[in-house]
Formats: sequence, C-alpha cells, structure tokens
Amino acid sequence: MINEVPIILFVPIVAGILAWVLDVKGVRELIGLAGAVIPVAYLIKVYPTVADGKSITYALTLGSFNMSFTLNTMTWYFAIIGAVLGLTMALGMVSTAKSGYNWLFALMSFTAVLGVFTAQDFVSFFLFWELMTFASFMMVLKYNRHASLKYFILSVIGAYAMLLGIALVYARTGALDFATISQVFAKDAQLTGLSGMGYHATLTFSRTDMILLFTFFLTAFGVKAGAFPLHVWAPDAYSETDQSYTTFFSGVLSKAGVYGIFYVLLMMMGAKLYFSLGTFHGHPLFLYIIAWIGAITVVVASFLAVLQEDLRKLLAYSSVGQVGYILLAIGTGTALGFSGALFHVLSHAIFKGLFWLVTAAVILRTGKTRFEDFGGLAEKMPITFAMGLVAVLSLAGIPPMAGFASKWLIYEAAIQAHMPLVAGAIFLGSALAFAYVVRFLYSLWFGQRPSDLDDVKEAPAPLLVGMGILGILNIVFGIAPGLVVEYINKLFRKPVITGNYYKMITPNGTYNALSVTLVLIAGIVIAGLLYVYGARARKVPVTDTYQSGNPVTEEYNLSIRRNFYRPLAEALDFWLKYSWDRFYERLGQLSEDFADVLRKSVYNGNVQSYSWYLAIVLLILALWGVL
Amino acid sequence: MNGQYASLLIAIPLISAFFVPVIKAASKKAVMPFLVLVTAAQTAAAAWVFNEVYTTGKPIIVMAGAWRPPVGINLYIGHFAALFVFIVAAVSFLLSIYNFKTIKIEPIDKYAMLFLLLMLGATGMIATGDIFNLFVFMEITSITAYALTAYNKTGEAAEASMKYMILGGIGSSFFLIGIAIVYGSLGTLNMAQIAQLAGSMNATAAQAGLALLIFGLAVEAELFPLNAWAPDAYQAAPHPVTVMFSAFVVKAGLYAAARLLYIMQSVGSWHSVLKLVVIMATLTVLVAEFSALRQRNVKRMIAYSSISQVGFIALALALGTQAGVDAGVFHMVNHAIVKALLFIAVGYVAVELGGAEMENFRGLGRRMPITAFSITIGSLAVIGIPMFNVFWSKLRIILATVDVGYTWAAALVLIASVVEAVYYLRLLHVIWFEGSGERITESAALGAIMLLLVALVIVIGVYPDYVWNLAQKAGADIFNVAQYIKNVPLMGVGA
Amino acid sequence: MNFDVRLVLEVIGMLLYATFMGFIFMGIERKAMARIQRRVGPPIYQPIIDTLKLLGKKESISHGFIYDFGPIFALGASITALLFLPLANFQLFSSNADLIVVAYLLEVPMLGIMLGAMSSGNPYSALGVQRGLLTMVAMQLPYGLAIIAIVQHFGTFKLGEIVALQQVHGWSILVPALLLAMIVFDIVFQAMIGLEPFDIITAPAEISMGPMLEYGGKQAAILFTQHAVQLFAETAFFAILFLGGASNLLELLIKQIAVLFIAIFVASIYPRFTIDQAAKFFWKWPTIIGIIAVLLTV
Amino acid sequence: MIEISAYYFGAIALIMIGLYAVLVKKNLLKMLVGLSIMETGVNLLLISIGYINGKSAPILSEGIGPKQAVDPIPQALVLTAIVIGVATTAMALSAAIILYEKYGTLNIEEIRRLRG
Amino acid sequence: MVSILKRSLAIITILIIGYWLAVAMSHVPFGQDKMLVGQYYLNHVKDQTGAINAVTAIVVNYRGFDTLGEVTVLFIASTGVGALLWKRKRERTARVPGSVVLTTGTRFLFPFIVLFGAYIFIHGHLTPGGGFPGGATIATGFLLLYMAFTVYEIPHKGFEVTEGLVGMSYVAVGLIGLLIGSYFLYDWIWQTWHVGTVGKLFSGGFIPIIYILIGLKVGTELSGIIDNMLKEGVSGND
Repeated sequence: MINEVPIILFVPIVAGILAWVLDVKGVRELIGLAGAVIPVAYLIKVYPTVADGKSITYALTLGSFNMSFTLNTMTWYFAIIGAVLGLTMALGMVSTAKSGYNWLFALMSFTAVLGVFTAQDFVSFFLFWELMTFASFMMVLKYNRHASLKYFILSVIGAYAMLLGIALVYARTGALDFATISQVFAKDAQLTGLSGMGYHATLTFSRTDMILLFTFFLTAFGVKAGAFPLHVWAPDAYSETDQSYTTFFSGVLSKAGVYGIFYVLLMMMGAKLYFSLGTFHGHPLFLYIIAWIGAITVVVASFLAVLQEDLRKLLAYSSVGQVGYILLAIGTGTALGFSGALFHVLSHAIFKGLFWLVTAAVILRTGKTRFEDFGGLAEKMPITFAMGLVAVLSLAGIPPMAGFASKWLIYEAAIQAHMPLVAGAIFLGSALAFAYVVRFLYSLWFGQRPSDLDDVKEAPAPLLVGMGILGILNIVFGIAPGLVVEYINKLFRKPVITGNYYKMITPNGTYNALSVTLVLIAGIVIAGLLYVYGARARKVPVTDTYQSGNPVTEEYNLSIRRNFYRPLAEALDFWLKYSWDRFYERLGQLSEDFADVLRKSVYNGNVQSYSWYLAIVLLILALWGVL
Repeated sequence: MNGQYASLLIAIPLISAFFVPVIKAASKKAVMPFLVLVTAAQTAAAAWVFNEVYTTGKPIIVMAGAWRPPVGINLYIGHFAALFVFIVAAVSFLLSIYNFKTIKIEPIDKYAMLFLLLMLGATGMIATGDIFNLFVFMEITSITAYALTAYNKTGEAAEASMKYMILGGIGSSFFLIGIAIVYGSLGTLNMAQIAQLAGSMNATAAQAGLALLIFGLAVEAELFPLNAWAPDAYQAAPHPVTVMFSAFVVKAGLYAAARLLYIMQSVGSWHSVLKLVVIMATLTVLVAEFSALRQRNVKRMIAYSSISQVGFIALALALGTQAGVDAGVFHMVNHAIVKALLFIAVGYVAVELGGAEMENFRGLGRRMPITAFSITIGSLAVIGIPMFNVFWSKLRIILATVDVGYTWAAALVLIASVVEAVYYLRLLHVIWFEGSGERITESAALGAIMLLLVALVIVIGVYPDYVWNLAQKAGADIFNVAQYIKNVPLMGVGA
Repeated sequence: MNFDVRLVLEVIGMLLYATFMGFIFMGIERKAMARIQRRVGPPIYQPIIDTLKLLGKKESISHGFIYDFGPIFALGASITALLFLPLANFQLFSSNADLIVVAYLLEVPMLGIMLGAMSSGNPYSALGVQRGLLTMVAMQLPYGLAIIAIVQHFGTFKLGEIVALQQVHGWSILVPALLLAMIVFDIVFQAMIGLEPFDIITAPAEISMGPMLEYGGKQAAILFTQHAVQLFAETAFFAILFLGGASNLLELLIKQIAVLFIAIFVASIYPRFTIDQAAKFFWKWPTIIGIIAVLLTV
Repeated sequence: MIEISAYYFGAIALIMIGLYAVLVKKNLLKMLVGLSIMETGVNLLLISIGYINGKSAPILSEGIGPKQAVDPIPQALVLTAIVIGVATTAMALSAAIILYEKYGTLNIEEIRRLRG
Repeated sequence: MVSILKRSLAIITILIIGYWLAVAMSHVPFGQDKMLVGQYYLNHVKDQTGAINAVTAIVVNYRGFDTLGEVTVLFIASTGVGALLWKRKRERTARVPGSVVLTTGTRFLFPFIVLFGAYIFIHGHLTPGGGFPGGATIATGFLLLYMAFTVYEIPHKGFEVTEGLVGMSYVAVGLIGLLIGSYFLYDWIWQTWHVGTVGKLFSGGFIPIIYILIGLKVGTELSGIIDNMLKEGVSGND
C-alpha cells in the first residue's frame, strides 16, 4: 500500500539518484528541487490528519525485519522542520552545488533524516541513521578528509553504540518495534517502582542493563547532536562542506540526535530509567545528566564560537551551542522544558538554517571564509544582509523573533525546574551568543570593505528565496509563537502552555509577543520621529571618520578584523590550554601507533613465530584439556 | 535427472582439469577459453543443483558407488552446500574471464588446472558428508592454494606459499589426529553418524578430538592467531587466486568448522569450545582491523579486512544459536560478493598501474572511473553503510551476538569496525580527491563483471529478503543437526 | 488588545517622565561625581541642554542606513523595556511580559548601539563594541544567577507578583539569600549603566567614547535620550527586584536615586578594570556569591 | 600416570619431535623435515588405531575370515594420507627451491620480505 | 641464550601438548575391536566388490571419493611442482655420469622394475599394494634412469598427455557408473555383470581397471616431479 509516507520518504533520494545519474546542469537542479518540494507539499497535505491526532503508517518488510514509518503528531513536527529546511537547502544548492554528487548525497541525507524521524522500529531507525551519517559524511569528504573522518569516526562510534543498545533491547525483549518495546519498558518501569517498595518481581531489564542502555543511546544521540564532549566533529564538518548543505546538516541532522534523546531515552524508556537510576536532588538522575551535558555544551561551544576567526567555524560552534540549549531543556524533565526543547528545535532550525544560507551566499559571492577578508558587504548584498540581521536577532534572542520565544520557554523551564546553575549557563550562553553574532555582523557587513570585494553582487535568486522562506518563518513564529505552541500542546495532549497565538502563558510567566512587537515598533517610531525632527544627515564614506586628527587614505584598513575578542581569549587562557579536539586527535594518533606496533610485532614475517602461535594455541588447548 | 547427477559438480572440474594437458598439447591458446567453458558448465550444474535443492526443500545426497552411508562416502548437498557450491562456481566463472587480463605468467596450462582444482576442492569441502573425505578435499584445496600462491614465482610468492605450507601442514596434521581420535572412539567417519554417536564418546577424548578438528580447520579459516599466513598469501598470490581465497576458500574452511562444531554438539565441553572460538573470532576481527589501518599496500589492506570479516563470520557461527548461524551464512554470502568485487578491482588496478601500492590509487577516480566506482561501492558495503548488502548481515550478527550475551564481543568487533571504516574511507579519499592522471581505457569485460557485482551488492542491500531467506535455510541446514541426521540415509551399521 | 485611551495616556506620560528623570539622573551622576572629586560640576539639567543642543544642530553626518537605524532601534528598545516594567502604580504593559522578557529587553538597546557603532567604520567604535560585548559576557553569569535567585525565591516570573509579594513579605534584601543576590546584582549594575569600574565600554580617555564616537547631531541626541530612558528603566528594575518596588512614583524615585547614589559612590572609588580583568573578576566573586544565593533559594 | 600403548607413545613422540623441529630449527629444510616427521607420526597413530590384538591383515584369502582381520579403514586412510603428505612435501620442496634462488638462503629469519 | 630459552620453551610446550594427546589417546584403547563400519566391510567385501583385499576394496570402491581426491592431490603436486619450477628453457645440469655398474644395472633392471610395478597395481585387489605403490615403483625406475644417465629425460609431452588422459579415464569410469547404475563411481563391472571369480585375477569389478589407471598416473606424475626437481633453468631466463 502506497500512501503519503513512502512518497515523502523516498522522493528525495530517488530525485538525488536521478540528478546524480543525469548530471546535466539545469536538469539536475530541477529534479533536485522537485525532490525537495514534494515532501514539503505532501507533509502539508497530511497536516489536517496528524493535527487530529491520527497517524499515517507505512509498513514494509525488508530482510524479514518488519519496518514501519509513521507520521503522527510527534513525527510530523520533526519531519516538517526537516522538509522545510531541506527545501531551503535545495534552493541554496541550486546556486552553490556544482555537481550531481552534492545533490545525490544532500538528498540522500534528506531521505535519511525523514526516515529517522518517522521510523517506528529500531531497524529502520538504525538503517536511516547510518544512511544519514554516511550521506552527510560524503558531503564533507569531498571538501576535507580530516574533518570528514573525524566526523565519521565519532558518528560511527555513536551509531555502533546505538547498535549495541538496540541489540541489548532486542536480546531482552525480542522485539524491535517501538510500540512493543515501549510497552515492555513501561511495564518494567512499574515493576521496578514496585520492587523499590519491597515487592519482588523479575525485571526484564536490570539496573546494569539500564545504565548500559543509557550510556549507549546517550553516546549515539549525543554524537549526532554534537553534545559535549562529543562535539569536536561538528565545527569542522559543518564548515567543510557545501554551505547550502550545512543549512540542513546543522539545522536538521543534529536534531536527529535530539529526536533520539527525546523519543528513545525519554518517551520510550524514560520511566524505566527514572526508576532504575533513581534521582539526584529530586531530579531524575538521567535527566540531570542530560541537562548538565546540555549546559556544558552551551557554555563551551559558545565560548569557542566567540573566539573563532572563521565565519563557518563560528556558526558551527554556535550550532553546537544551540543544540546544547535543547538538551538542557529536555534535561529539565518538565512538560514546559520539553515544549521549550521542541520549540527550540524548530527555531534553531530556521534561524541557523537562515544563517547558513546567508553564509552560503556570502561565500558563493566572495569565495572567502575568514573574517579578516570580509567587510562592508551590507551595501553590496542588502537583502542578504537583512536576512542575516533577522537570523542574528533570532539567534541572539531579541524579542519578537522565533529564537526568543523558544529561549524564553527554556529559561522558564530551567528556572522552574530548580536547576539554577543550569539556568545560569543559559544566561552566560546567550550573552556569548550576543557576542558572536555581533562579530558576524561587524566583520561581514560593516566597516571598511576590502577593495577586492568591490564587485560583489547580491546573492542569486534561489538562495534569496530560500532565505526569504526562513526569514519570514523566523518573524512569523516570533510574533505568533502560539502557532507552534498550540501544536506542541497537541503532542502532550494537554495545554502545557496556555494563551493565544501571540501570548504564551506558563504557570509562572507570560510573554506576549505581539504586544512586545507593537511596543517595540511604537518605540522605534517615537525614536524615528525624533530622528526625522532633526536636521538632514549628510552621507559620508566609511573611511571618513574621526581618527584623532589623522587623515586616513582609502587603503588604510580601519576595521578590526583579526582577534576581535582577544581579551576574552586572554581571560580564558587557562581553559583554552585544554582541548577535547586535541585529546581525541592524540587518542587517534595513539591508536594508530598501537596498530603499527601490533601489526609489526604480530605479523613479523617470521614463519617460525607463526608456528609458535599455533603451538601456543595448542598449548592453551592442552592446558585447558588437561587441567 | 536424478539427484546423483549432482556428482557432476565434482566430476566436471576434475575431468576438465585432467583434460587440460591434452588441450595444451593441441593448442596452448585454447586453455583459457576452455576454462571459461568449464566454469560455465560448472555454474550451470551448480545452478541446477541449487534449484533442485531449494525447490524440493530436500538435500541431495550423492552416494558414491551406490554405497549408502556410512559405508560409502556421501556428498551432502543441503541448502548450505547448494548455495555455496553455486557461489563457488559462479565466482570461478567470473574469474575465468578475469584470468585473461591478469594471468600473464607461464605456464598457463598448469595454472588452469590448479584453478579448476581449487574450485573443486572448495566444492568438495562444502559438499562432503564424510570427515576424512573432508580432510582430503581440504588438502586438495590447500595444496592447490600453496601452488597457486607461489605461482608468480617471485621471492615473495614463494615465501608466502612457504608460510602457508608450514602452518597449513601443522594444521592438517593435527586435524588428522582429531580424525584419528574420533574414528578411534566411534568407528565411523560419516558425519551424520558421528553426530548421532557423539554423545557416547569419552568426554576427554571428545574434547581433544573436537578441539583438534577445530584447530586444524581454524588454520584454514584464518582465525587469529592461526591466520598469520593469510595476509602474505593474499598479497602474493595472483589476483584471481586472491579473489578465490577470500570469496570461497576460506568460507569452505569456516563452513567445515561450523559443521563439525554443530555435529559434535552433544560433546560435553561443547560450550567451552564455542566460547573459545568466539574469543578467537573477536581477536581475529580486532587484530586484523588494526593491522590494516596503516597498510600501504591496498591489496594487503583488503586482505586484512577480509580476515576481519571472516572473524565476524566465525563469531556468528560460533554463537550456538540459529540466529547466529543464519547471520553468519548471510555474511558469508555478502562477504563473498563484496570481497570478490574488491579484490577483482584492486587486482585490476595493480595490473594496469603496476602494483597495488596506495600511491597508485591516487586519482584513480579520474583514471579508471568504473574500477574506482566499484572499489568505492565495495568499500562502502564493507564498512556497513545501509543500502548495501553487508549492512544487513552485520546488523544480524550484532543482534545475534548480544542476544547470546556476548555484549563485550559485539562491542569489540564494533570498535574494530570503526577502524575499518577509517582505512577504507582514507582509500576512498585517495581515489577520488587526490592526485590525477591520464585516463586508462578499462576493459569492457572486467567492467561488466565489476558492475555486475556492484549491482548485486546494491540489490541485496536494497532488497535483502531473497538472500536472507536463502541464508536462513542454509543456516538451518547447519544448525539443525537432528534434521541433518535424518536427511542422511544411514544404513543401520552398528548404530 | 483593545485600544485603551487611559493606557495610551499613561504610556505617553510615563515616557515623558522617564525621559526627563533619566536626564536628571544623568545630571545627578555628573554632579555627584564632580562633588566627590571636589569639582563644581555642571548643573543637574545640563544633559537636557546638551541633548537639545545636539538635536538642534543644522547638519549631521551619516554612514548609511544602519548607522542611523542603530540609535533609533536602541531608543525604541529602551522605551519598550521601560514600558514592560511595572512602574509604581502604573502597570503599563507589564502583565504581558515577565522578568525574563524584561531582562532581555534591557539588553536589546545594546544591540542597536552596536549596530550603529559598527557601521560607522571607526576602529574605536569597534573596540567599544567589543568591550561592551565582553563586559556583557562577563557580567551575564552573575546577573543571571541573581535573577534566578529572585525567581526561585518568589516562585514567579511576573514582575507584578514579585512586587506584590515584596509588599506583603518585606523587601527582597531582607532575605539573606536575596541580599547576596542584591550584592551581586549591584556589582553587575555598575556594568549595566556603564560606570566605573566597568565603564570599559565607553572608556572616554582610552577609546574616545567607544561606540558613540562617530555620532553627532541628532543621532547623538537620540543616543543621549536612549541612555536616559535606559538609566531610568534599569534603576527602576533594580528597585523592583530588590527594594520592594513602589506604590507611587515618588517612592520609586527615592529608591532609584538611592540605587544611583550607591552606583556613583562605587564608581568614584574604583578605577577602571581592563576587560580581561573584568571578566576574571565577574567570574570569580560575584559568581560564587551568586551560586551561593541560588543554592540557598532552591 | 596414564596408561598408554607404546605404539601411541611412539606416534605421539614422533609428532612432537616434528613439532619441535618446526619450532626450533632455523633452516627451512629442517623445518620441512620436521613437518614430514609429524606427518609420519600422525600416520602411525592413525594406523595403530586400527590394530586389533591377535588379528591379521585384512586380506581375506584362505584362512582369514571377516572375524580374523583388523580394521581395514585406517589402513585405507593412511594410504591416502601418505600420498597427501608426499604431495605437500613435493610442493614445499619446490617452493624452497624458488626461495633459495631468490633469497640465496634458507634461513627462516632472513626470509621475511612479507611482513606487517 | 635466546636459543636455549627457545629450545626449553619448545620442549615444555611439546611435552604439555604431547601429554594432552596421550591423555586423549588413552581413552581410545589400543588393540581392541572398535570396528563399526569396518566390520561391515570385512563381512561384505567379497560379495559386494569381488575383491579379497579389504583395504583395496575400501580405497577404490567403498571410499572411491577419497581415492579420486588422492589422485587429484598427487596430480596437483605434479602440476604445482611443474608450475613452480617452470622455466622457459630448462636443462639437466648433472655433471658426473653414472658409473658403469649403475648404468648397466639400470639398463638391466629398468624393465623389471616397471614390470614389477605393473604387477603390483594389477594385483591390487588380491594382494597388498595397488596403484599407488605400483606407480611409485615405476617412478623409481625412472629415477634410476635419471641417476644413471646425465642426458636422460622423460618424454614430457607424452607423459603429460598420458597423465591427463588417464585421469580423465578414471573420472570417465566413475561417470559410466553414473550412467549405468545412476551412481557416481558405481562399480558397474562387478555389480552389474559380476565378471570373474573372487580371488582370481579377473575379479574385483573395476578395482583392477582403476588401479591400472592410478598406477600409470602415479608413475607418470612422480616421474614428472622427479624430472622437474632435477632440472635447472638455463641462465638468462626468468
């Protein structure tokens, strides 16, 4: 039976393969774009169904594994985020992708992500998970071997950890589909709860099992989400690829990890984990761990983002940090926190997607990536700049933007959950976010323009369309966060956050986006009146500035392009000495050396040694037989 | 045709091998085409047998000389054997075409004979139902392998061959001791009857016998640390021979080991033996993958990878569960296809560019696109990327392994798999994104072969059900010993 | 939202009052500083005069749209922040936004100033921007902790409720934990209103007023106005959080001036930190005190 | 201590002597000789399994009925095993010839081009 | 030092392994009747195969597959040796001619050796021996020729073709069985027609035929191996 689900799932990859096989300029773009539009269209088409709480399922059997994919309230939410980002990615790639290769793997990861989001059993989940890793890896491999390998190794470690977890679940329950497994976990959780009260029951999963499972799955999802300390792949991988693709890569792929944590760790085995692992200061221990991982991720990644000298790296670290917010929100363990997390999934996707599209446009037009090479592009690419500004406002959490709405929820959730230090991390993180987006603004758009950027043109139309979509979404969801919140409430089947389209009311707080917007506009109008009242302004070039009386020539570089945040680095010099990245590199180096030693000493080429190996095995057999 | 015609599987290669000197006397050029013909015939016969076994669902018992087992030797062409005999034949057929391009060293007629006999040996090992006959076929296989390893007649080749011979010699001697113990205790050599009577053996003797049998086969099956010969032999052997080693020679050894393991399962210390094999298999995977990591010679690298995959298979087979055996068989099939693909492609590169050193692979994507593409698909499949066949079998193996409780083994082999991914991906980067060179015209026939295998990899990857069903049946064939005993028409001698 | 004439009038009145008082605060600041330094100092209304003068300038320069938009945006945002505070008996829009929103809104003007400063292309401005942001980064952690302590203590984010609770149970600073929070907040406050030892952002003698450097004429006037509004809002914020809010404007004004004087005294005692010193400082004592405060209120 | 027949003992001793040669001797040919000795030992072991006290060779000419003969199977097996041994040795020796040609030595520690 | 250590380690190792084997073998009692299938052979060998040498009957008839494999192994050895020692041009390099005694003796003995070999394999089903010993004996004859005469070479081509044809014949005999009796290696001579009387030369079904083939094959193959090993490549080649 063919329904919407397989179409949504498989159209992108088919389109990708077609685009790759044909590989004719013009045709492949059309096919690719079609492959990205169709899922969005179909997802919108099924919205009424899923909004009603019904679900659409597609099942198939592959390798005698029963696989099923479902679009329901939960999965649709993630799927639509993925699909919209995918669409904008495709729009971007029309301009930036130079070969069918990019289309193939970009669209392959599109399919894979949708597969991960809709899968209802561990096999298809794992399958698409691997496919997603692989496709994104191939996108990076083309640009940078080292980065891609780092990404792949960590991802594969994660995936294999997940595989172990899956195998463990399978070994205990004999099932691979989510429904059955959830039931088993739920029942087991009850029993565990009872046994805590002195009632003895045989448990399907022991405490050790749960610790193992938690570790396995957390590793798996943590890698993909880029959680500390498994984040080291992200900055390199996000930056070393087609930047249009990064829209999707950072906007959606990292959400797969979040989705996994949300779905598997929380919804599936949350109760069981809670009973098995116990609590810490009243918080379920496992959530507490997740929250702290999130908090540390936020802080570390944001600090590093501030200190970057490369545009892509900055955004990459920022992505890592933003995903930290989501983890942190999940870790609060309250419905409010989950809502915040889900909302932030959406808003991070749209503002970070927008950021990357802007970056793609800038890099496409200038061919540069380092801050020191940029400057004054606002005049040359005004629309792109405007979109960049929207993204900046949203990321920095300036009120009437989507980014603020979700962040606000996370603040409220974290503080209400009585996780003050974690909440403190958010404050720090958002200040840092402020700092790094300003860096983005200053270095790219303002200041003196290097002369070689004088003939830069505005971004190509498809990219602008893509940016436009995301920009509008940022504003719409910012002013009317209720649109999202209402949907999220459906997920919980109860109103977690009340209010209307414009107003969000949590138990202890309120935020009326519309009134803030209106007041802000009013304020700006008042200020504008003041401005208009004043005398006319005369436009002067950027270089015509106060320089303590020194005349400056055109060639003289007035912008601070390098080491903008040097003082911060100085303040942090103690901490910057340590780097997980270097730690992993060294670990990798060590294992390679180990491999060398092993290889050279085991396979030493002397057949007599080899005979000894045989003799030793015989000896072991003999000892075992005799003793 | 009645089932006894399955004996053609033995007869065809044998009579053809004997025919080669006659042909050579007539025309030396005819030898290679003759090889194609014979392997095609063998493939046809194997296909017929395969079809027969899988449609009737009953194994074919070939009774030589009309003697019913255990008096006579029987071939037991069950689901597994039918499947693998077909794979052996088909791979050989592809290789017989590959030979044209890769075998330039004289004497080609001898090569052709050995080639056929290697195929024969593997076929026999897989098909036989008699433990001593297994030894004979094992020796046919390994002696042919010794000869073929040294065929290039370079110092390296002779060295590799010599290592193989010494280790193989020790292994086969101890295997024979195992046979002696088993025969001395039971008075029969027929596997089905051994399975029937195994429980009655003296525990100590049975333990030693089983251990020695497995030890002997483990040398052939490349389990660490008995596999030290393997990388050398893989590297030094002519390219088609390497393909054969990896695609089915080692599989025959594995199968034999698994078969013996399971028919002896009523032996008291069976579980400890299984555990031992699991440990060895895990070590095999680990050591081989780490050894491959910094390898500069691609052929050797893939050889290590092949060994590690064999470790995977051995692990699965030694789990002692139906699921494990099924997964192992599935992996055998997949591995045969993938490694055939990889070795064919790498060998072709080595022939065209004068060696399998990593440097020669720089810019291969531009120089030999089809070959490079094949290597790419093969590598990705081995790593376990979804939509390629190995993914499914690896998944099955891990599920089965953890199911039995060997989580540590699963974890270790997965770590090794990470290492595997690293070196394959490095290779891919070298192929596609480094260096460049002028385009080389690729042979159409070889291109077709490689693309055929690529297609298989992808088809199985996308639709694994068919092969998985085959593997399940074949796995049941190995695992279900009671059925095995029932299938063999034992006459009531002594029992 | 229904059009509410009374609300509109309140808003307009409050804006005028706040702007005026803000200028006066600025004047007080200069005057008090001068007195402490044994100077005469300008009259208290001097800022108003300054601003009017700037506004009356015949010509001003512009470096582009963003250069002009920055100050406007900043002023707009300051006004917004102000209007969401419950100022004494005037609730204004405060029921529509809570503590977190206001805390954020109070930072938004910074972005406007930065935008304008950056687009001016003057390296001193850029340095000012950098310093401003780093100060913000540095102070945000203790600032956040102080706010968290408040929220945890009162169990609500709504400013109105916080004020109401203080009126019932006494001022925040009477609670030991919140006293600590207040200390932290007060340190941060120095940075918020840009006074020593954290006047790194403008640092007149070093980087010639930093972000404001390029501005003259009406843009400067707007920025002055913005500063006035911001000063008023921030002092009010302080009063609301820790000093029990106010039931009428006079009470509020007294508390605001008290806050202001504390700030002035602190500012006149301590010399300016360098930026990395500031960061290290903020991450040491205020943070530790803040952590103690939040842990006490959990 | 275990009871073990002298024939078995002899056979096992031969096998072990062969193994010792393989493990210790540096000369390739000596190792091959060791292998051969092992094979011989195994063959001896195999054939001694078939022996039955007081019975004669399994050639059923006059006076020897089915009850008077020893087990014929091990003998048949050994026949095969011997041939296989010969074949292995022949192969090994020709490989050794090549090795000597190419390396100029039969010292096993110098024949180590393939390693790692 | 290292050598002593290695030696002692080796000795300890083999002692332990040997002990283990001995323990295992001690459970396989020596000299006792452990026959299962063996007894069946002894009971039925005469009427089922027409041979009185049970070993031969087993080797050729009951376990014909083994023997086929065995022949193959030898064939492989000969082919393999041929392949490995192949040179484009090879010559015998013996310098010292055989003494008069040797040459004369060889000339005199060679026919008898061959004859004796032939006798052995023809009577395989009656007396100890058979194709393999017979063939080996014949090969000894050729070895003698090689030792006696510095220039002697076997007729390679003929030998190789014979080797092949004989092998094919063996398989063909098996295949005829498949056609006639519908079993591979079916003893169509004895089982279908019961040719000959037990205990006489003309008996034993296809055993004599196969042994003749094997004898020829082994003879030629071993001679071939001898030939290959004795010759060396002429310099300048490969």
